[in-house]
Order: sequence, then C-alpha cells, then structure tokens
Amino acid sequence: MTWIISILNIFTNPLFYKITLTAATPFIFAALGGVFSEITGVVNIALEGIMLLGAFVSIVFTYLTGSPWIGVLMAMISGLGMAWLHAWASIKWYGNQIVSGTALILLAQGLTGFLMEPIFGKPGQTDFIGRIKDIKIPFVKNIPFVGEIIGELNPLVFIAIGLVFFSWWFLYKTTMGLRMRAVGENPEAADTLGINVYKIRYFGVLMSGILASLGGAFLSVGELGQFKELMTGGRGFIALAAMILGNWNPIGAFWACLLFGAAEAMNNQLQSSPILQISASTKPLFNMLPFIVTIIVVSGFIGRTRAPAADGVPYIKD
Amino acid sequence: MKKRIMKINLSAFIVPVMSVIIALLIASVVILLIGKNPLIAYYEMLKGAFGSSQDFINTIVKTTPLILTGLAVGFGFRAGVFNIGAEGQMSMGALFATIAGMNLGGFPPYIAIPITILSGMLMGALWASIAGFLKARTGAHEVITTIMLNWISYYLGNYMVAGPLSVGSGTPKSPEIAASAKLPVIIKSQSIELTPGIFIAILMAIVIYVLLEKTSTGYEIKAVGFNPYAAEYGGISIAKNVVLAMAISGALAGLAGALEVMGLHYRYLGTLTSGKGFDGISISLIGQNHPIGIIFAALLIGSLRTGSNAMQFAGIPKHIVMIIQGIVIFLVAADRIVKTILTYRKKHKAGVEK
Amino acid sequence: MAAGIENVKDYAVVMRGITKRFPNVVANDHVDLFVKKGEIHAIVGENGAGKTTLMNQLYGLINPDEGEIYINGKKVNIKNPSDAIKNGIGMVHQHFMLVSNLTAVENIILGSEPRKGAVLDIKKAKKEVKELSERYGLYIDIEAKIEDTPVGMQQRIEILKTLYRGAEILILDEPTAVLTPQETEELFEIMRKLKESGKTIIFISHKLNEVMEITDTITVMRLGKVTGNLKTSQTNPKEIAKFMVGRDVLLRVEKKPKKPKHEVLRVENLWVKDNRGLDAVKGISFNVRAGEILGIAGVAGNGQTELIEALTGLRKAENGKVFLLNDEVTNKDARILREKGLVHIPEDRQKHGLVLQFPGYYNVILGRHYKTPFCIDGFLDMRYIIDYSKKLFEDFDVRPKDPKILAANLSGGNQQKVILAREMSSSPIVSIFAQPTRGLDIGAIEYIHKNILKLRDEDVAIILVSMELEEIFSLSDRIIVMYEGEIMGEVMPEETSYEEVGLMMAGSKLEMIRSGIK
Amino acid sequence: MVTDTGGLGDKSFNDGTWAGIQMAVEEFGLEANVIQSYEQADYIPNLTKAAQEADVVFAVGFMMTDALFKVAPQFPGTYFVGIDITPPEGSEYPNVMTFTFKENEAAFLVGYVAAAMTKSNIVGFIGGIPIPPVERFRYGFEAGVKTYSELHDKDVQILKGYTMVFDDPKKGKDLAMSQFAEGADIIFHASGACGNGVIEAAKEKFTALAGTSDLAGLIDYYWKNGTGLFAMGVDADQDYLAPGAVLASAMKRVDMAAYYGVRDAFEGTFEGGMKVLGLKEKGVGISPMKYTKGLVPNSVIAELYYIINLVNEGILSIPITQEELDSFSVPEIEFPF
Ligand SMILES: Nc1ncnc2c1ncn2[C@@H]1O[C@H](COP(=O)(O)OP(=O)(O)OP(=O)(O)O)[C@@H](O)[C@H]1O
Ligand SMILES: Nc1ncnc2c1ncn2[C@@H]1O[C@H](COP(=O)(O)OP(=O)(O)OP(=O)(O)O)[C@@H](O)[C@H]1O
Ligand SMILES: [Mg+2]
Ligand SMILES: [Mg+2]
Repeated sequence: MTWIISILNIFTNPLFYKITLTAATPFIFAALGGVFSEITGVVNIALEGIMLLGAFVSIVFTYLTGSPWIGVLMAMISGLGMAWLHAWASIKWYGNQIVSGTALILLAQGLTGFLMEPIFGKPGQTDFIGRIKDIKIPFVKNIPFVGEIIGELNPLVFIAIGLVFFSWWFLYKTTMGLRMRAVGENPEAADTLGINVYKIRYFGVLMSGILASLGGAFLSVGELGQFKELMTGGRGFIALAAMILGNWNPIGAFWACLLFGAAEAMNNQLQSSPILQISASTKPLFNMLPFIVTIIVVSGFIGRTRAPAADGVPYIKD
Repeated sequence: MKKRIMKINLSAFIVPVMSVIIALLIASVVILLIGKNPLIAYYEMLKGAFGSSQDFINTIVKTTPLILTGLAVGFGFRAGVFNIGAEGQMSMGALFATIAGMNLGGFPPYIAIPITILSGMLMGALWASIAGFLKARTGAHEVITTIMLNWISYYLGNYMVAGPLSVGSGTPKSPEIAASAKLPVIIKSQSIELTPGIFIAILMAIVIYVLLEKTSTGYEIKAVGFNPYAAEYGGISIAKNVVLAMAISGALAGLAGALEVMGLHYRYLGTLTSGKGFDGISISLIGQNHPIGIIFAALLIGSLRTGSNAMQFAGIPKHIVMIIQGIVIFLVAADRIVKTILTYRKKHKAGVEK
Repeated sequence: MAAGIENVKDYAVVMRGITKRFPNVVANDHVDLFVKKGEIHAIVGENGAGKTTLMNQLYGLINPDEGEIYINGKKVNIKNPSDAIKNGIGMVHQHFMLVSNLTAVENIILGSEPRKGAVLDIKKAKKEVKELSERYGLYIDIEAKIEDTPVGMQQRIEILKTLYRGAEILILDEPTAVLTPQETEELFEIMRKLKESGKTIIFISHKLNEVMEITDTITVMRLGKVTGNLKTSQTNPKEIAKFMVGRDVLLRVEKKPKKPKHEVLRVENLWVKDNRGLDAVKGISFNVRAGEILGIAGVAGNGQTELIEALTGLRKAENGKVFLLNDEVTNKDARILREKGLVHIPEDRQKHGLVLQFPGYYNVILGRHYKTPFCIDGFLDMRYIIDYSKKLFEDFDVRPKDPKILAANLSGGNQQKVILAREMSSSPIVSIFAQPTRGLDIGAIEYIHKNILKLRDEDVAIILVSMELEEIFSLSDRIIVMYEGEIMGEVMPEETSYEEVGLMMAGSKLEMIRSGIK
Repeated sequence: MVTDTGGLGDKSFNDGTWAGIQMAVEEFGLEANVIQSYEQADYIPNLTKAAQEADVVFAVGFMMTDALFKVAPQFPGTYFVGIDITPPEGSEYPNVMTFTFKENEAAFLVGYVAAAMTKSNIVGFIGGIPIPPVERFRYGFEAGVKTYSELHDKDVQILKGYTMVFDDPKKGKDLAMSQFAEGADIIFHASGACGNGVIEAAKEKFTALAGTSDLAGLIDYYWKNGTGLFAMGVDADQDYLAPGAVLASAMKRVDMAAYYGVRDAFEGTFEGGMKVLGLKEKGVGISPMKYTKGLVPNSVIAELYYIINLVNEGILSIPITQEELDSFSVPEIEFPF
C-alpha cells in the first residue's frame, strides 16, 4: 500500500516531471544527433565522444570569455569538427563507421583529459566556472502544476524540445529531409536521380555533431557549471539506444529519451521517498530501474525496429 | 592461391603498423607542445611495454583479456550481431567465477580451476543470451539490450561487492577465491606474475577459428550472419543461431572476466572490467574479425597501455596514450587511405593485363 | 552501320566507339549505337553481353574509357545522372531504384522536388504527378509506400520518375522481367503512347517475342561487341537468337510424353497468411505425382509465394494439411522437409537462394552442410567439399568454373546455375521451381528448361511456378491457376489456350468460362 | 605516489595526499613524482615501478589495498604509505604504514549541524557506492541527526539515496533535486564527484529561492526568511565550491596523513602498522564554515565543541557499523550552558 501511495505521490509531484525533463535533455540532443546521422546511412557511435568534447569545450570558453553562450557556440563547433572527422573517414574513405566512432570516443576522452592541465592548471575536474541561468516564463510560471514543471527551466531544455520538432519538420517536410531519408535507405536510387549522396551524408553527420555536442554542453554549462573528466558517463550510448528505440525518428527518439529520463527520475524519487521504508542497503538496486524498464519496453512493446536500410554501409562509387 | 593469402595478410599488417607510425607522429606534436621530448617519451613507452621481463609480463597480462573481449565482439560480428555488451558479460563472468571460486576450497586445482572457468563462461553466456533470446523472440535490437545489460551488470556487480559479498573494512571487494581456484603462477618476478591465462586466450582464438571455419556450427552461424533468409531457406534456425552466437560471444567475455579473477585480482571488484569490453569492439575490427588478427590487435592495444604507464615517468600524462590509441583506431577505420594507394596500382595493372 | 554517321541529327542517341573495361572483362568493346528519334529500339544479348553497362554510360552512372555520345545531334559529356537528366534522358533500371520506405510520389519527385523555400510542396507534387500519370495512363497509388506496392506498379512509378524529369529518351532495362503477361501488355500500351507523343525508347529484353512485338529496330550484342543491327520488320526470333548466341538455339524445348506415377505430394485445404497477416492462400488442395510437372500460373501476388513458402517450411500454414509420400509434413521446418527429399529453387535467388558472401563451395552445400559426407562429427570436410563443388560447377557449367569465387561475383545466370546444381544434386523427390528463369538469357533458359525436364524423366515430382505463360505451357503436364489465394481451375496444356488461362488468371473460374459465363 | 583510477583532480584523497606530500617535500627539500593508474590491473605494476625508483611510495585509495600488500614485501628497504587502506587482518609489515579515518566522527558533526539547521525537518544523505568509507559517513551522519533531534525534541527525517557511481555529477544533481523535491532542505553527500552535482543543485535551488546567487544575498535571504537550501560537502573543505550554499563539510585530512608519512620516513621514525585518525588526532573534522558560520546559532557551535570534547575523551562513541547505528541510543548530554 505504501508503495502505491508513494508512486502516486511521485506522479502527482510536478517536480518529478521537471526532473524527468532535465534528465532526458542530454539524451534528447544526442539521440537527435544520432537520428540525423543514421537517417542518411552513417552509424554514429561517437555520440559519447562528441558529447564529452562538447561539455569540455563549452566550459573552456565559458572560462575564457565568461559567457556560457559563447561556450555553447564553441561546443557546437567542436562537435562539427569531430563529426567532420567521422564523416571524412566513413564517407570519403569508406571507413568502418563503428571503428571510426570508437576511435573518436577515445580521442575525445584523451584530449579532454590531456588538456585539463594546460588550460585549467589542474587535472580531473574544474571548479565551478559558471553556467547558463534558468529562464522564468512570466505567465506560465504562475500556472499551478504546469508552472512548476516548465515555468523555470534551463533554456537548453526548451531548445532541446524545440529541436525535436524542428528535426521532425526538417526530416519529413523539407526537400533536404526527403533526400536524407532516401540516401539512408537506398543511396543508389538517390544517386541515379542526380542527388549527391556524399554531400547529403556529410550534412547528416555534421548535424549530428552539432546536436550531440549540445547534449554535452547541457551537462557542463547547462547543468553543472563545471567539467569533470568522463562526465558524460555513457550517456552517448544510452542516447544511441534511445534513437533505436525511437525507430530512427526524432519524435520516437524523444519519447524514448523521456521514458529513460522518467525512469531515472523515478529511481531518484523512489530512493528519496520519505514514506517508503526501504533499507539503505537495497537502495542502490533502484539505479537499475531505467535499464530494466528500457529492456521491458523494447522487448515487450516495441519489438522489431527498422534501421534505415543502408545504415552503416559505405556508399562506394567506382 | 598461396600468393594471395600472403598478400592479404601483409596488407592486413601494413595498415595497423602504418597507423601506429602516423599516430605516433601526430602525438609527438602534442608532446612537443607541452614541452617534452617525444623521442624520450616513446623510448620510455617502448621500454615500459617490452623493456624488461616484468614489463613484458605486464603487457601480456593486459593483452589476455583484450584478446578475449576482442574475440567476443568479433564472433558476434561474424554472426551478424553487434555485441556491445562484452563489458557487462565480462563483469558477470568475473562475478560468478568469483562466487564459484570462493566456494571451491575443498577441491583440488584440477577440479576447482575448470569449474571456476566454466562458471565465468556460463554466466557470460547466460547474460549475453538474454539479449540473444530477446532479439530472436521479440526482435528487440541487441544494441539496446546489451547497452542496458551493461548498466545492469555494473550496478549489480557494485551492489554485490558493496553489500552481500563485501568483505573487509576498506575495499569494496569480494572475498578471495580459494587458493585451489587460482591459476598457477608460471613466472614470477617480484610481485609481477604470469599465469597460463594468455595460453587459454590464445587457445580460445584457435578454437574460435576452428569453430568458424571448420565446423558446421560455424557454417550456420556465418550463414545467419551474412544472410538470415538464405540460412532459413537452407534449414538453419535463425533464432537458435542468434542465441547461440550471443552465448558463445558472451562466454568469451565471461572467460575474460574469469581469468582476470583467477590470475590477477583473485577476487571480484566492481571496477574490474574498466572498459575492456568496449576495447573489444575496436580490437575485433582492427583484427578484421579474424581470430588470429585479434590476437595481434589485442597485443597492440595491450602494449600501448603498459607503455603509457611507464611514459608517465617522462612526465607525459596518461591521456596521451588514449589519443595515440584513438588516432591508430581512426586510421584503421579509414584504412583505405593506405589501401587505396596500394590497390590502385594493382587494379590498374590487372585491368591492363586483361 | 555507317548509315547514320553523316547525319547524326536524325538520331536521338548516338554512341560511338564506346569502350568500358572492368578489372576482369571488357564490358563494352568499341560499341556503336544509333537510336532514331521517336522509335522503340531494342538492345538484346546474353547475360553479361554489356547491355546494362552501355546504358549506364548513357545515363552517366559510369563513365566510358573511350568513345563519344551525341544526343539529338549534339555531342555531350555525361559525367553523372544529373547531366543525363539535363539532356532529357531517363532510365528505368534493371533492378528498380526505388526507396522502399518512401511513398510513390516522394520517389517520383526525389531530387527535383517542387518547393516553397526549403519546404517540400507536397501538394503541388501530388497534383503534378497525378496529371502526369493520367496523361500517359500510368495509374499508380501515389500515397502508398513502395514496400506495399506491387512490382507492376513499381514499374509504372519508375517510368513516371523519368517523365517527371521531362525525359525525351527513355531507357528501359529489362522492364518486363518481373511483369506478368497482362502487365507486360499494359506496359506496351504505355510505350506505344509514349512513342506517339514523340519519345524515344531504348528497350532491353531477353524475350524475343516481346522484342518482335514492340520495337522498330534492334541492336544485338555479344561479349561486349555489337554483332548485329536489325530492322524488326525484317527479322525473326531465330535470327536474333543466332546473332546473340552465335549458334542455333532451341526456342522451344522437346518434351517426352508424360508417364506420371504415384502421388508424391498432396495439399489439402491449405490456408496461409501473408506478412501483413491477411489470408494469402485460401483453402487450396492439389497433388503432384512422380514424373509430373505441375505448373502453377497466376499473376504475381496471388498467393503463390506464400503457398511455396508454406510448402517449404519457411512460413506457417494456418490450416490444412500437407502430405509427402503419405507422411504428414504440415509446418515441419525446412530442414526436415529437405531431409525428406523436398528441394526448392526460390523465387528470389539473391535473398533466399544464396549466401552471397560465401564462396561457391559453401553455397553448394547449403542445406546439407551438416550431413555426411560434407560434415563428419560436426567438422566440415573441406577437401571433399571443394572437390565436390568443382565437379558440380563442371557438371552444371557454372562460369567461371572456380568454386572459390564468392557467389556475389557471379552473374545472375550463373548464380541460378549454382542453386540449380545444389538442389538437383541432392536426389530430390519433390522439386519446387519458383520463377526459375527470371531475368535469364535464352541460352540459360534453354539450359534450365532441359534440366527441369531431365528431373521429370527421373520421376521427380515437380511444381513449377511461373508468370511466363510460355514457360508454363511448354513444360507443364498439368496447370493450375491461382487467383487471390484460390485455385480457379486445373487444365491440361494441350487442352487449353493462353486465353483460357489468361481469363482464369484474371479471376474467372474454369467452370464458368467453359459454361460460357464470364 | 601512485594514484588510484580516480587520479589527480578528484578534489578528494588523491589531491589531498598529493598536497600533503608537496608540503612535506618542500619542507624537507625532497623530490616527488606521481603515477596515475588507468585501471585496477595497473596498481601492481605501477607500485612496483614506483618502488624501484623511490624511497617512499604512497598508495592512495582503498582500491589499492591488495596491490600494496603484494608489492611491499618485495621491497623491504622501501617505505610504503597507504592512504585510506586497511591492512589484511593479522598481518605485519614493518615497512608499511597505513592510514584510515573515522569518517563517522566527521559526519556526526555535520549531521548534528544539519539537524539543528533544518527547517523542513527533512535532511538528505547522498552516497556514491555504499562502500565502507561511504557507509561510515552515513552512520555518523544519521547518529548526529538523531542526537540533535533527541536532545532538542525535533523530529528530523533522513532521506537516503545512492548514485552508485562516484564520477557522474549529473547523477548527483538529479538525485539531489529529487530529495529537495521530497522536502529536504539540507543534503549531505559522500559521493565523490557526484557531489559537485549535489552542491550545484543546492546552489541552483537556493539561488532560485533567494533570487540572487551571491553570498551576501543568500545570507540576507536566510536571515529574512529563516530558510535556505544547502548541501554539505565531504572529504575536503568544499564550502568554497558554492559559498553560502554549502553549509559545512565533513573533512578527512589525508594531507595530514601524507605529511606524517613523509616526515616519519625522513626523520627515521617510520613505524609500520595501521593508524586510524579520528577527531582526537585531528585526522577528521568539520570545516570551519567560513561562509556560513554566521547562519548557525552560537549555541549549536558551542554544543559542537562540547561534543568534540566528549568524543576525544572517549565518553561519546559514534557508531561505525550498521549494527552500532541500530543500537545507538543518544546519551544524556547535559550541556554546561
Ligand atoms: N561494376 C562492375 N565491375 C566489374 N565487372 C562488371 C561490373 N558491371 C558489369 N560488369 C561486367 O561487365 C559485363 C557486362 O555486364 P552487363 O551488366 O552490362 O551485362 P548485361 O548485358 O546487362 O547482362 P544482363 O542481360 O544479364 O543484364 C559482365 O561480364 C559483367 O560481369
Ligand atoms: N564489384 C565487383 N567487382 C568485381 N566484379 C563484379 C563486381 N560487381 C559485379 N561484378 C561482376 O558483375 C557480374 C554480375 O553483374 P550482373 O549481376 O549485372 O550480371 P548479369 O550478367 O547482368 O546477371 P543478371 O543475369 O542478373 O542480369 C559478375 O560477372 C561479377 O563478376
Ligand atoms: Mg544483369
Ligand atoms: Mg543488364
């Protein structure tokens, strides 16, 4: 009974939804990045690395310029750079996309760790450098329940949600989107219609770099105001899973990210519930919740998802 | 035919070797930038990896699990599944090898050792089979499920050593396994020990090679990996082979975990895998998914890692090695940069001859 | 040949001295091609003669090593498909170039989309496509995704793609290979309409009767060279075949009188669902006897595929029974059926028939790979397998004869021979052939037909599913016709006509036809 | 010095030890070098390498326990110092000196302050992985909260949660946000770098509440409204990380331990064995609350000093296991004021 009450308590607490949103935001950025890349047929397992570098670069430039927004901008440029490397290897040189992706993860981990000392004078983690202020939405803030969820949030959360709809619109309503989907499904067919497969793939991969780096920037200048080595903690991989769970569709990926964020928030709320009498020693097990929920959802409700047919296959023209 | 095989092997070696050279060149610029001498750094690295028998043993000790996780991922690729979960399978293998090993005190080594090894492999296989089973049964994408299983095993493992299995007051660790379940030390130099783990790993590479190339099981697994429709048409069960492939892949990763316990830590630690499962991805691909190639790829990464620790004495941070490793793997991915130059000439010649 | 040289202006397409070398073969060796404006021009030739290669160069997919191209009298440099499109060239490829998860209209406009800013103007696109499709009578479902679209309609979508881009010169590479006779007739109607409106059409086909019916002039190719330029009105299939193959070809196989024996396969009231969960086979019953060929005719998509998949253990039967030599084998899996002597030449040879990444020697043991003598105690006997496959390649004339070559690198005809070799050599009791000659040249067809008859004479029970009425008529001892999952009737080839079978394929029951009701 | 995988920059025992070594090195004119470990399997090789090169080797972090006691016997002429390391039971290594800390005593103090300061009567505890040092922090914290509550008739509830990692600040922040959402107003963390997120969460919440982020503004708000939202730091003095939003820190003086290690080796007074540092040895303690001292009532501070005395004199013993915590009953303390 206390279980039911405390779970009900969680669902009626607006802050649960707010925590869900902020927990989901880094996944949303990165999963959208994954969608952009893979919908054109390039597997991007490097999301984790791109996020990490984005987190780092945004802090570095916030530190240097004092403006976290400049940090975000530079993070996007760093994401572009990483993505360009990935595109270059996998499109131009027909490289194995998974290998290139893992290489970039290592590279990002190495670079960010290595550059800590020269830039901040100490390894490991930075002090609090500063972060983007939350924004208050004047009227919304006063709406009872809703106001507590979205009345005051980090602007990057809104940007993430905006980007979900933008991505959907872009991929399904514009000519570029149509071409991207065609290239990911049947590059040869697109080629016979005079579409430059390589250009489209470059575009998709570069976009994925920009988007994923925002996920990293959200973690550092958005949420914490500091950088810590390896602070992305595997979120890029979870985003990858969310993208698949969402069937390579921005909206689907968004739901998958929200599901994951909600499960994570649920984990935290259950651990923090004042009425549930759970011994401290079993609480660590609650951390498995998001992962178990995902497995149940993917195998129980979603089942077979369908990757773009040419996903991961280099397009070789002789 | 013989000539062709030779050529293929040669180019398979040329690419990684060239990649290492290029990566070292790029990294030396970075080293120069922080005001250190790259030559000294690399000398230290080489010395650190192969300079003394102790260093050499260290390199081998590091290479051992990498061979196995590389095999695990590579075997999955051959079967058409992307097992991104070697990390979790290795951890679960280690955990259960530990639990078995802890309780085998009453048995002589020739019973305790095989049982401990088998428990690790079995658990790794079971853990991976969850993903295999879900894929075969419901179509759940193995990339999702294995990533999720990695996290679950992480939490489970750390929970076990912090809670139910924990011993001692300082360390989050399980009790030691029984002496009879430890691998015998064949070479010992101070506290650096070499166990027959490496031979088990190499043996497994050969077993996997034989399995894939010489048996009907391997034939079926490859057929399913290449073309499940044709396999089904040929009377081969897709579901059975997907589960089997995941299980074998997981067993290899589990073995990696078991050997780490039996030959190195003698107990389970939450942090024991430290990314070796993920390393398996690049190792298997550097080794072209070929069991023998994987041995060399693992050696490459293993020696870079050992070398890097020594390099710190020359004042080079440990991160430089991740950068080098990243560049090496990147260049292996984009191997055509090297290959195009080689094959362009060949192609041209062949075209003219005809 | 020299005729056109002075006056290239009369020609929509002139290709001169085109040479294209691939690593292992000279695919086009100084090929000349002249196509008059407003005519339908055939290119014929054996598999691998270089027809597709030639057209790919005209369309800019690959670039010639030597040679020149003139379009409407002007020399052009076609580097890529965009250039070709600009020059008014459109191509319908041998293997359809459609994006399967996009809709028909999206496929048609792809690359030349009507737009408002960056936004796709899908309304305008639909309107334009609808108009175009009505103008030429190319009826399609513009909202349907390609994956849910039947091949005949896909063909029309491909043609619309070219027309949408304003193509004046249409290349149709083996457009009829996957079409039913009815669909082929419809296509020819369309081609005539296009011709009337002034378009030039290059038509590639292995079916000489089609070539005779629809084209004005013919270019024959053989081993990368042009071997003949013919006027359709002044030639006949025998002559064309001789130019193609370099020898006389039997256009119709000799068939010994039938001697059917005991019943081998019996199907009772079989129900099967398709991928979407709809009933595709609705209570079918029939039997096949040893030494007999049962032909199953029907327009593609009327349940033949599902029927065969159910018979061969690749799909679950919902209801009904299947007996093999009086043992019930309903819903037994493929392996058990194979062990009982059922073999299957699948419809889609690359999807089901072969593991393309396996070498030939692995492909010829698929299905028996776990049995002696190929496999002993779980270990493959590689030496035996290679020797065995060498012999098989020799016997079945697979070219090149090296079984170490990957199946992917064999031509379609030779891929089919590998499958045939594998299936026929496993001493079958029942043999199911699904579209066994699709896309093959006449030499290969002749060869396969001979082998089917040879099996029959060895007292194998044979089911032959084909959309080619000619093939059905010339090989079958009995014919059943399927329509929407049901059998419309059973006839003997010598007692029926193309018309009667055609009517059944369109959904009329035999009794009704014979009793005069349509 | 050989670090564990956390490495330098952990703002915890690796950094602390290094700082202590630096202090000693400067004082005695020595030279020091550091090897950072990449993974668990590196500990033995790295310690071996270090032992070959140095006279005193520091092994930092409980993760290195096994490795240290494997390597040390091989080098009887080299001194080893283990920080946060407990030697295996019944063993004696004359060349190994290890230090552990009574985390529970430090945590008791911050727990006492937290209970005194909470307005919502809910306080939070966020642990990393529930390994013994983390758990000792929790036992002490719970005991501290309980003690204040009983002595002052307050009913303070403790929310407890674990991130199960030490290096993911975002996880720490999310968990802290949940505890704040459930009504906690002071959260003590023992979760390594996750704690950065806990502190950031407190700062964010408190800032949103007060409408300002600077110290003076926060303090003004607290005085005006009598409420605030706070984190409590761990290991080092983390008060400076978010001035005004970190109420106090439970400190573990690894630097002192490292300093003693080098000093003893240098002066030849090195003695093998295990040293457990508590309040009495000044090995643990509560931070001076540089920014927030003014918020804490003087009476509470006075009580704190009185309690430290009780502990030092052995009158008050603070639970160090779950069992001791369960059976811990608050002693009758009569404050002399
Ligand atoms: N990309 C390629 N690389 C190498 N060889 C090729 C390639 N494409 C075609 N060929 C070879 O060129 C020759 C001509 O092939 P092409 O596809 O033009 O034949 P085709 O006349 O269209 O045959 P079909 O009637 O079977 O379609 C064949 O021998 C084929 O093997
Ligand atoms: N990438 C390639 N490298 C080498 N050879 C190739 C390549 N691609 C195709 N080929 C050659 O092309 C031929 C297959 O091409 P294709 O399928 O067009 O043959 P085809 O004769 O046209 O068969 P079909 O009967 O299917 O029309 C084979 O002879 C193969 O050797
Ligand atoms: Mg062809
Ligand atoms: Mg062709």
